[in-house]
Amino acid sequence: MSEQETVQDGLAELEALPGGARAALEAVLMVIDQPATSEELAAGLNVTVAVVEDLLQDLQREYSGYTVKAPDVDAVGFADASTAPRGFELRNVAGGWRIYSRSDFADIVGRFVLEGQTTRLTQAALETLAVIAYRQPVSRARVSAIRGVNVDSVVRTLTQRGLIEDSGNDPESGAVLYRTTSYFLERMGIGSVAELPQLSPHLPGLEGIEEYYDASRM
Amino acid sequence: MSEQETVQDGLAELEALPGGARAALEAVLMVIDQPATSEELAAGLNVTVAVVEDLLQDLQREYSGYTVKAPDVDAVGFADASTAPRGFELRNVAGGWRIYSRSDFADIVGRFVLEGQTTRLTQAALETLAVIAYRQPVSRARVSAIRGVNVDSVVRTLTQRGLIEDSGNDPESGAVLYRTTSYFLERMGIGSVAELPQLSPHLPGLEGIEEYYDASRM
Amino acid sequence: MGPSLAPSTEADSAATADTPDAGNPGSRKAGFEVRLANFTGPFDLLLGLISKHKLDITEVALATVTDEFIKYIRRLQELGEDWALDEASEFLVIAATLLDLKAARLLPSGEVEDAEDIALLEARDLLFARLLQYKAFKQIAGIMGETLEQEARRYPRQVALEGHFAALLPELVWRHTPEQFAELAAKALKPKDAAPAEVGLDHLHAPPVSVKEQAEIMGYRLKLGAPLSFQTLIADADTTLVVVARFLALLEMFRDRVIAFEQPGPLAELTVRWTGADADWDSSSLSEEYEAGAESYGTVSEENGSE
Repeated sequence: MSEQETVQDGLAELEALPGGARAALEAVLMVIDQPATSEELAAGLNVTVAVVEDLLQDLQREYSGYTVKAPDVDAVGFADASTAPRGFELRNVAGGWRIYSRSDFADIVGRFVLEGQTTRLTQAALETLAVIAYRQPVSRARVSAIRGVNVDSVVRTLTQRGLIEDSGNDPESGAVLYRTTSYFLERMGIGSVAELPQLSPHLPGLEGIEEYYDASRM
Repeated sequence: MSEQETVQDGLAELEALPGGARAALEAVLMVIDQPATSEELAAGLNVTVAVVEDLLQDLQREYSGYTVKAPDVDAVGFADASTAPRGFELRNVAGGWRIYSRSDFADIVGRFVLEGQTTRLTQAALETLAVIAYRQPVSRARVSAIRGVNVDSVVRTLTQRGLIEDSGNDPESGAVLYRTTSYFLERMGIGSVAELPQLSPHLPGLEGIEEYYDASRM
Repeated sequence: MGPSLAPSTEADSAATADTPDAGNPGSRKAGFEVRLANFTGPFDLLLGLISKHKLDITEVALATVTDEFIKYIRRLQELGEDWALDEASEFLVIAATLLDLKAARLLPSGEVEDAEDIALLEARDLLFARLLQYKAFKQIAGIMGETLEQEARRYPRQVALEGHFAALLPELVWRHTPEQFAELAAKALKPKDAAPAEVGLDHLHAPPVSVKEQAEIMGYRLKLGAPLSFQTLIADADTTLVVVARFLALLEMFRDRVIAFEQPGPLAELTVRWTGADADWDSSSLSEEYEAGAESYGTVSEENGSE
């Protein structure tokens, strides 16, 4: 049996279940406790990545209040419940898919979910996090130099919060280097650090200094 | 203002949100870990228990494949996506409500869960378990502070593996406290936590360690 | 994740509280205006002009800026504005950078004769870049803070594995004896000393001159009471490095508000006077930009912000 056939069998098997492949994917999304990539989901469901990605997009649209069949629904003049947004959404963050409660309901959900509530970061912590995010991997000393203050305790807090992590040592100085974690991406709701806002528009009158100061990193 | 009025206000407020009260209830059900009673849900949503119970039944029916408007759908001869069962179901277990993956997909979900599982604890999991064993009952935040890293996912793994369990809430902070289980004792081959070897021989200069952590307790 | 079911007003307020926009200095700074002989306008604009070389830092009387700022802050406090402290600490950070910048610009910049001079010139450009960078990161931090807050309104589904799935998990391999486990615990529980950030290499190139040590000397002399000129204070300095260290020490002490400068005009004689009410001041409160170990400079800006 070729691999292609196996994959096809997987899909056929799923479609035979009540609710089909889409419901099967939903069932898997119910038990994951961290973002799952489309590859992982495809492997688990025994279908191709393309199939899973189509299904994920369908679900995402449906949860947000538009079914794939919206035109038909309009045509029959019947506003079905499924066109209203659901209380949850499917998002692709930190390279994986995961179900979140919709932000409109944050106040209500917050009454039930005490933990995982993170206290707001201080301005100092935010600035340190920003420097690490844009300069990673980076040593404490370098972050200190940029911020003009000692950042040891802030770095400790950020590490404890799981927003940054040790990424080995600088080959020259031996200093511990820090980088942001995938949890950081999750908290920012982005797929990778490349999606962070551009730094350059915030640097005024930069001509020449950029190359001078940090040619390789801006 | 009478209590009745307050409750009515709560419902009107919810209905003003996208997706209405039903979506709000869904949002809560989707992210709670422990089943919630209809009383708890009603209190959190600020509506009456009767309203919540109606909504719960609606949702339960909808997830199982029948929308409240099923007869209309039949009338227009159009099988909308929302009439197909979803991959999850709303179950009332031991008086509490929670969303679970639908049992039809147990095989698929089981396969997915097993994939990528190892039979060995990671070093991070072992160290976290050790801290919990010797400091129980202890909150995740405190374990985090001791280990210097975020331990959320490791604590989940250890709970899943039945090595630690929830032992109530800290009276002050409300944080969940963890302790080791009898399965842990079994795996260690000891009768009680008191039989764990004393730490002192392994830790020269341990005196004052309690104060050290308690001072910076978070 | 072990959500609790108890409705909590505290969690509620944490999720909903509005912060005044902590990250955007533009919106908060709008209130403070600098009035100098050669410049009138908001503090941000002053910084902008300096960074664009349209205003020479050496022409800016920082003492005037500071005096005006203190007046401004007092006015805010009288009006009961609660963000006065935020703005004050932000001002300190920026003013310190300006002082460093000014220090670098004021150093004799004649002929480049030796490596030390080159190092000083580079330091000046670095300070410049640092000021710009700092401002950029501050803005970005504001944007990140807003994003994090928006995103925190979404709660991920991360529930415990249902019992029947958990039962499917393969049995754990467990090879630890209680003794090995205790050893592991001892290791995990040991207080972790902050690892040294890096191995300092500076001492390989130049004899170390401690700013802190120089600050102590300056402090001792100034606490005697009489105002002293900068010339007097550096009269016994045997190397340029000591002069630089003393100047930096004075800037640090100024930042600590224990001394005041008087200078009738650009390049005129600089007089230093002890103003610290606190006779106990010592150099241990100095920033560790130059020395490792202390935390004091950190505390002002570390703890302010949006909380």
